[in-house]
Amino acid sequence: MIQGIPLEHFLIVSTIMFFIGVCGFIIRRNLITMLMAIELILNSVNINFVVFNRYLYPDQLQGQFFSLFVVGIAAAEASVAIALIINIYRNMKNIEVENVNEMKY
Amino acid sequence: MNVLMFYLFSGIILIFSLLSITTRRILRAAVYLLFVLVATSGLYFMLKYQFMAAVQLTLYAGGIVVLIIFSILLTHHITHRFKHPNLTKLLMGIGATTVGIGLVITTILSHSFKAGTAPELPVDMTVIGNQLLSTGKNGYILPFELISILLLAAMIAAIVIAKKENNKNSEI
Amino acid sequence: MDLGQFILMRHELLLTIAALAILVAEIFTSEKNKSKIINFTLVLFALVTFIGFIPGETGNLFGGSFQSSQLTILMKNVLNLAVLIVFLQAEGWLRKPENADKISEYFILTLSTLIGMNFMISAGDFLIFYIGLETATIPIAGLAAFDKYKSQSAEAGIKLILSSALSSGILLFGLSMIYGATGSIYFADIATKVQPNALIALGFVFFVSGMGFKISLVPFHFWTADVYEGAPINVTSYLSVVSKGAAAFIFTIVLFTVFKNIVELWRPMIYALAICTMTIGNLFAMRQNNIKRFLAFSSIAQAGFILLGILGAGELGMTAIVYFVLVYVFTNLGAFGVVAAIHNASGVETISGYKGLYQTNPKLGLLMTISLFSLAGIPPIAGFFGKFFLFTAAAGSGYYILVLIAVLNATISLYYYLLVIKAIFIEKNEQPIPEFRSSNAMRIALVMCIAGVFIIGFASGIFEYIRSISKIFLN
Amino acid sequence: MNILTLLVLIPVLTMIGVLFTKDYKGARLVSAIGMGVELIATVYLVLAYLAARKTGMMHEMLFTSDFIWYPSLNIHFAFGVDGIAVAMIGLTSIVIFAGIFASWELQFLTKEFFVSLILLVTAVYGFFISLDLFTMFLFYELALIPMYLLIGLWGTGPKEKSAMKLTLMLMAGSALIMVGILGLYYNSAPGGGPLTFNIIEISKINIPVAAQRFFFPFAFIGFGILGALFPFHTWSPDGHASAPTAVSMLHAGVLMKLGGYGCFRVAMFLMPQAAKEMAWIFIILTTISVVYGAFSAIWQNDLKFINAYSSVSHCGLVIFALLMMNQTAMDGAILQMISHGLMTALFFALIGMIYGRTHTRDIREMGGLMKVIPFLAVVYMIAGFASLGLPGLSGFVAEMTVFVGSFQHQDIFHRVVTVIVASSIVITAVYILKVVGMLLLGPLKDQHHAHLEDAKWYEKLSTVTLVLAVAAIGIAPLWLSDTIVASLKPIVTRLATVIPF
Amino acid sequence: MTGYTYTIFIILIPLVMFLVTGLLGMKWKPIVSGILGTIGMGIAWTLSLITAGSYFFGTHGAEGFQAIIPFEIKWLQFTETLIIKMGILLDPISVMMLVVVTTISFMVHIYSLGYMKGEGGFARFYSFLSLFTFAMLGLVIATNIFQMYIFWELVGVSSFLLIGFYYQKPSAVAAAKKAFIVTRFADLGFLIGILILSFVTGTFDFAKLTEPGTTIFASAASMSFMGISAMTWAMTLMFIGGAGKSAMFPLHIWLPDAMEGPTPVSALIHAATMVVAGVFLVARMFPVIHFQAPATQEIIAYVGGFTSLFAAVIAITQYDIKRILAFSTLSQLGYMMLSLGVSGYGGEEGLGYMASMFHLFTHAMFKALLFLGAGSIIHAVHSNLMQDMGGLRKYLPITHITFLIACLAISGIPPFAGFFSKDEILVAALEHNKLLFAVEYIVAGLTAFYMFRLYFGVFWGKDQHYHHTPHESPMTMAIPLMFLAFMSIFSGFLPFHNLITSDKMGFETHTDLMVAIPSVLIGVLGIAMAWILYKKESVVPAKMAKSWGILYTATYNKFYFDEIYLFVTRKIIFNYISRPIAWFDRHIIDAFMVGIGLVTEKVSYQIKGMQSGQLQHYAFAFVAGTLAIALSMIYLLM
Repeated sequence: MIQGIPLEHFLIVSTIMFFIGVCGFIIRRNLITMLMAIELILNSVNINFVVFNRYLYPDQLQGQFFSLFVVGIAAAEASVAIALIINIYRNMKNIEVENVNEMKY
Repeated sequence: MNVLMFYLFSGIILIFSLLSITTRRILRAAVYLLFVLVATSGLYFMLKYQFMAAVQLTLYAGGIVVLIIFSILLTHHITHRFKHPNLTKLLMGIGATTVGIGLVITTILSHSFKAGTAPELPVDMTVIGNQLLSTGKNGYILPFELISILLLAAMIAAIVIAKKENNKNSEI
Repeated sequence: MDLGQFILMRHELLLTIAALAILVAEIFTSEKNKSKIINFTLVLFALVTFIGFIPGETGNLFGGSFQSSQLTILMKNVLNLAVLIVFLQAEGWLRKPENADKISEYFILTLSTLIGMNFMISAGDFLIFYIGLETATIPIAGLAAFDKYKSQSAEAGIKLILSSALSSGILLFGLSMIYGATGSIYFADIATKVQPNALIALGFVFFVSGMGFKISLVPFHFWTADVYEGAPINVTSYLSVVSKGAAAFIFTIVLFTVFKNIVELWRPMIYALAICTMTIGNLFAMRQNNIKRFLAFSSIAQAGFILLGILGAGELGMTAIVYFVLVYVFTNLGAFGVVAAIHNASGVETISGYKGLYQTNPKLGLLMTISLFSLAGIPPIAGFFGKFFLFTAAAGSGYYILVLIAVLNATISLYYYLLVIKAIFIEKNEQPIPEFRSSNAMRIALVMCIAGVFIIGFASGIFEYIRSISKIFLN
Repeated sequence: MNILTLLVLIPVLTMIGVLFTKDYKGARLVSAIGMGVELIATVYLVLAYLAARKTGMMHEMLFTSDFIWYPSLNIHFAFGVDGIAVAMIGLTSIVIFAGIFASWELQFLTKEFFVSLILLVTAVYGFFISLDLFTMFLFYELALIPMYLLIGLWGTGPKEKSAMKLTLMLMAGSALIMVGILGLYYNSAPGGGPLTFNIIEISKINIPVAAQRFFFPFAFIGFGILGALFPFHTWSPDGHASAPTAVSMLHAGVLMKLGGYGCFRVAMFLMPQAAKEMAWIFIILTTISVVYGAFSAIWQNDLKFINAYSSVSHCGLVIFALLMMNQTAMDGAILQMISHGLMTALFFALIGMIYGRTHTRDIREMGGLMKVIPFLAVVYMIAGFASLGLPGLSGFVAEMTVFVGSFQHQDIFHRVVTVIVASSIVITAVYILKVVGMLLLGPLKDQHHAHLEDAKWYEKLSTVTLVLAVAAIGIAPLWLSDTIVASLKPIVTRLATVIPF
Repeated sequence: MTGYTYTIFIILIPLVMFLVTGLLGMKWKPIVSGILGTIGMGIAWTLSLITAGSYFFGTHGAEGFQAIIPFEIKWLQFTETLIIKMGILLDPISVMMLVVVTTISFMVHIYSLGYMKGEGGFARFYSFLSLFTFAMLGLVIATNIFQMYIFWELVGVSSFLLIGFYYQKPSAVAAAKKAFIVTRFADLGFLIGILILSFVTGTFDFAKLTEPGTTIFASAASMSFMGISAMTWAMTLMFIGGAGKSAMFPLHIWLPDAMEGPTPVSALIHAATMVVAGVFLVARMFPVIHFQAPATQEIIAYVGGFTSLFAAVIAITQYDIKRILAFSTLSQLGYMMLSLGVSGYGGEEGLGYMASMFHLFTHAMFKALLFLGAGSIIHAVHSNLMQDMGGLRKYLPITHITFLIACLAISGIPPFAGFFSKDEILVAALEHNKLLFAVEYIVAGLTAFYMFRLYFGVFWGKDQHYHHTPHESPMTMAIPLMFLAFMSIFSGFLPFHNLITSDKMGFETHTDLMVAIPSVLIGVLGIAMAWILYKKESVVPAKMAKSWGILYTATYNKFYFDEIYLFVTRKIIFNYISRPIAWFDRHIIDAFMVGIGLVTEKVSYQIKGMQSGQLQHYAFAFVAGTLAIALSMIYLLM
């Protein structure tokens, strides 16, 4: 065990973080906070990749690079999402997710 | 020391994650998110992935969070406080989360991870740089190019959505 | 590697060049000549599509990150063809004044998602796969919100981007587990290392739900209807045909190549998903009045049928899926084309608004009918063959009960397709949609669809060709 | 060119021709000519078939041709006919010929009407000549679908609902058939080798018994739904009541026969063991069908409902006889199909013509029409007599063959059900005479009907064609019966030689 | 043996006449059809007489009259052995029937020229008559049981058509329907009988079935159903068919109503020919019944006996002259059946058989005469009811005399034809069954009584005030009356015992005075009573009727059989079987099928809340779905 910390502990942390993100996505009332929850999720995934890379497969940097690209994509995603949120704001004058339900059933 | 640091970072991550999704002030949520991201980069440092940690700090903490904060400022009054979450959704969220955490952690704990036997690759900038531009196996030039298309497209998408049109009189 | 090898990724390169060309054209075109970009793009893309069909070499690039085979080339060609039809159909819509300043954006965004899909199809590792997936998704959110002053369109955009972000997060989480369990992100490595253990199962489920989002399998489908309804019709048709078709291709490829060792593990799961998807899709489609929403649910049900092919054994299943998607492209685009033509001319997009269509616009009515019959799987139209081969594939693996459920579901689907046909032919309307003439591009597109729908079934060579290259691909 | 290809080609050309016509007159003229040519082609086919048999061609199927369509799945365009198929084709040609003339005056979307009608017929021809399960199924489904528009657009009453019910129930049936066919396909080479959809090839091997047990009900019930097998017959009254004249004629006259034909050609012929094992279940169901349909008909007041229930009863007899699985009974079943096809088409034609004049189908609102429209009334009576099995008309021949055949079984069960089924001839007499008595005889009930016009030339042509066919079979049944029996021999032999459980 | 090929024309001529007059009759003057039909029938009649002459009086071997089949074709083949053939079988009874049918038919054809003159549908009437004659002839010359059944059905339908000739009259339509359905019901029995018989024997041919000492019944011995042997079943069921046609109790109800048809039709079909088809059937199957199903023969005897008594009693109370004749027909048919029922086989044992056929012949003559006479009366008076008649002897002399002859014949007064045939029946009955013999004695008296009640009531009694003076019928009607009167007088002297016997061998008969004298006396007694009661107008009958009370009412209403039948059909079959079935079909089965659709739609509406439009609900479904699948997959793994 590297530095005396078992792999599982990292994974537990990332898992909890992941599900906190999921939970946040489900319960938050605001589109931007939902976006933040997404960032939590992606972040936890990154931890996973990096930790697996470091602990189990340090012969290559696949995990690390994966996280790297995830970060990049997260940025792209966030930018588009924010543009869309602003678009919503322009159309509805607020960004409460509960109001975004014109189409249903 | 490492152990201590790990639990410290973990504690920060978990606590501020939780706070970030529960606080009723949106700006605070953004700040808590920033803490989480910074603590995460701390973990990366601990794992000796400095490059990753740096990217995390600059791109994530520096880029995305700033973007978020900007958008918050665009769409909210600072003093705005949320209503409490909807009860059904709260229950849904907590339910899914509990089950999910239980399931995943059980699975992880029950799995016996086997470390690879191959020799460790030193993580320095040369290696990272070489791999990033390599065209062979474990080379990342193709994703690198691809993501550039993605970023271009995302940019165009963001612009086309967000840009103000001449004939329309919008609020922003 | 030398430059000559880039011929292997000619589809992707051509598309990139096309996208850049449009960008350049946009820059050098004056404000009032913007609409000429449409003609330019149509010609350009027709060329690209055509070039795509020229046979070429196959092989791997970038250490296996990029794989090209006859089958993947065919898939890309199918997608190109579909996008060509979508573009032709979008012509009338783009010429409208409110879209005047975002013509090239529409094309570039669409092309970039198409590039993403092409990379996904050719992906040899999960990283390319993932980036391709995101490239194929994120810009579409922008497209969905293209009518940005319509709240429905904005809603569609935000729903799409947030759901897709969540789903890709979950998919990534799954990928991280698979990486943790197998130690590689390369398909070839993973394929040899997957074993039926809990961690892989978990990662696999997360992966499937992420893909299920793209193919809109129940219960990952909820965004579909809302987004389809809110997005502009030509984006909806793109989403419903190209995006879904590509996802189905990739899903099949990944399941058949990467996870073939745990086939016993995923079959029950696909079984259950297939039943849910077909049934729920049908149940929701039954009572829709908005035609786009209606088609959304119908496409969900169709996705359920695709899963039957996945359950089918090996090459036959693969063939059936590719064939079905090919048929589906023409069929669904035929239906969407009619919807778009009518919407452009009169703004009507409800089924009740279609009443009496046959009296005023018989050709469109007939075309819609044929498309819907094809969706329902009525002979001798191609849809029948598509479905039949899917069922044959599933039956080949012994899933007779599932086939029965599927065919009964097809019967339910016939019910709601008939509701539309009833509106078109039988029901009376005080104010039917007035007679109109659609643009030439639209006509070309519709003729392509109808020709495809009739030819594909009878020309058995297509099926046999797909079958032969599937065989090569899977060995 | 193969005569069978021609049979399918002529309607297709007719359809194209109709599309190019200008008005309703052109459309009906082209259709009539097309179907006239088809009738001639059919006569030629019959003669050619008989001649070929006479010269001693002993193959099961004649005029066969075989094009490979989907080689990797071994799907072929395989065509061929035996005596049974020829007989069914003859039936189809006669009924559609009469049907065109029965809808001579239709002026609402005439082109579309004739195109749909002929499309339906094309599919029917295709079905009867197919030797490949895939093409057979293809034509089967193709035949069902124009029905929706035909009823929904040109029908009367609650047409949309009925059309929907009919289409969906029949399509559900085809769902079952699909499973059956796929099951057959995958079990068509138990000893290894290429799988096949070809009926003749499958009939040469023995499908594993377990598979037969599983798939037989699917195939049988699937086809049985179209054959109005109790309790899946309820599409029939509504559908027939709402359909326009020619469609009712074609549907009851021909399309329902697809069910019986399929039951026999696909389900029983290819899965004989299971058929033997499970026959008793379906025998009970069809026995109920026969008696129950007849009793239901007594209580109806709508002419089309009466006829629809009578069809349930008669088609029940078809399947009943098939399940008896001996040569005579099966011969009777085929005869009954043809006979019922002709006379029910005649009935529906007449009902359409009467409805066109009186604008009601309720027998309580009419009466004494014999005085006013003697031609139609007399023909109606002939149809009625055919239906209740009067000798000299086709119904008698068919029913007697069925009864005698069914009674040849050695066990009490078969003979008792035969007696029960035979009792339907009395019940049939009751409702036929009830209708004849109320509708045609007695004093004129509604004075508005006093000046109705009797049949026009095209109506006479339509009905006389059918009457002649009914009478021809009734008076000289031997040639038809012999043709059928000759073709039944291999099937019966196969059924007889399978090992019973 | 092929010298009889011309007999085919006896059958074909009526068929051609039917087609010609039926299809073209509308185009001609009505009378052309009539004359054409009559001429055709005359030719057929002549041919029949020639056939009979050469068959009975030509040369034949020592083994009696042989069955000859001059013509036979295969019509439909069921199995190797079960083949329906169409052919002509000439043997004593069929030749005799040929004569009867063509004679009566010819007479009726002539008679109708006058009787039906001016009626609408004259051509139709003649075409139906031809159809009937064709069918009846086909029936009697059938070579096999199935051919017989075919023509049996055709006879039924032509009877339907003729009863319902006045189709605008609701009562006629109802009567026609009733006749058809009741006989159809009986025919079902016949059909099942054929099925059983053919199953047991593997043949339809009479030649094989009735061959003496045949072995085809060998397999029948072991077969039984519900404790009754197969052959008994077969023969009893077949007898039910015969009973339906011959209107035996309790299937008799259609015959009185059938009088709604034109009177010549009643004479032809419902007196002389069709109604004896049942008797003919039993005679045809006689060897089979006698040897294979003795129980059935018992039944036949008792049914015949009861019917003759029952019908005679009812006849006493009726006023409609045609109905009286109809019940009288029933009664006489009962005689014939009884006679067959008590007959033995071969030689003198077969007396009953011979007597039955004899009576069939004579009865055909005098009953046709009675009906035609009644037709003449009705023609003159324009009423069917006795109350409207009286003292007609002055106006209708020919009718009067011929009617009287017929009455005497039916009453069994020597030397008229009825005496001889009835006497043989009584002798046969006495030899076999004393009870039935006694019954027949009573019936003989009753017959004489009600016939003379009719006679006196019509031709004597009070002179009614007629709207216009009744006048004698034209010659076309008178000639048949006279011819038949002639036959009624002299046909009793025909040597039937030499010609028509159970084993085709002649035997000697003698008039048994011990039987004959009482029977004549009892006949005379009946006539006397009728003379006393009805010769002059008298109040006695009314008083008597009153004194019998309920019994009279019941008899007058034909023991309420019609009502019982109505109850069974209308109430039970229509209301309690058909209606619930129709209801069940619409409301249970159909509703179930529709219900599947409705439930689907209902479900569709119920679950629409799932698609709430709330992004977070979707997310939850997504996550929950993923977790659920993961859980179940991991569960499957373990």
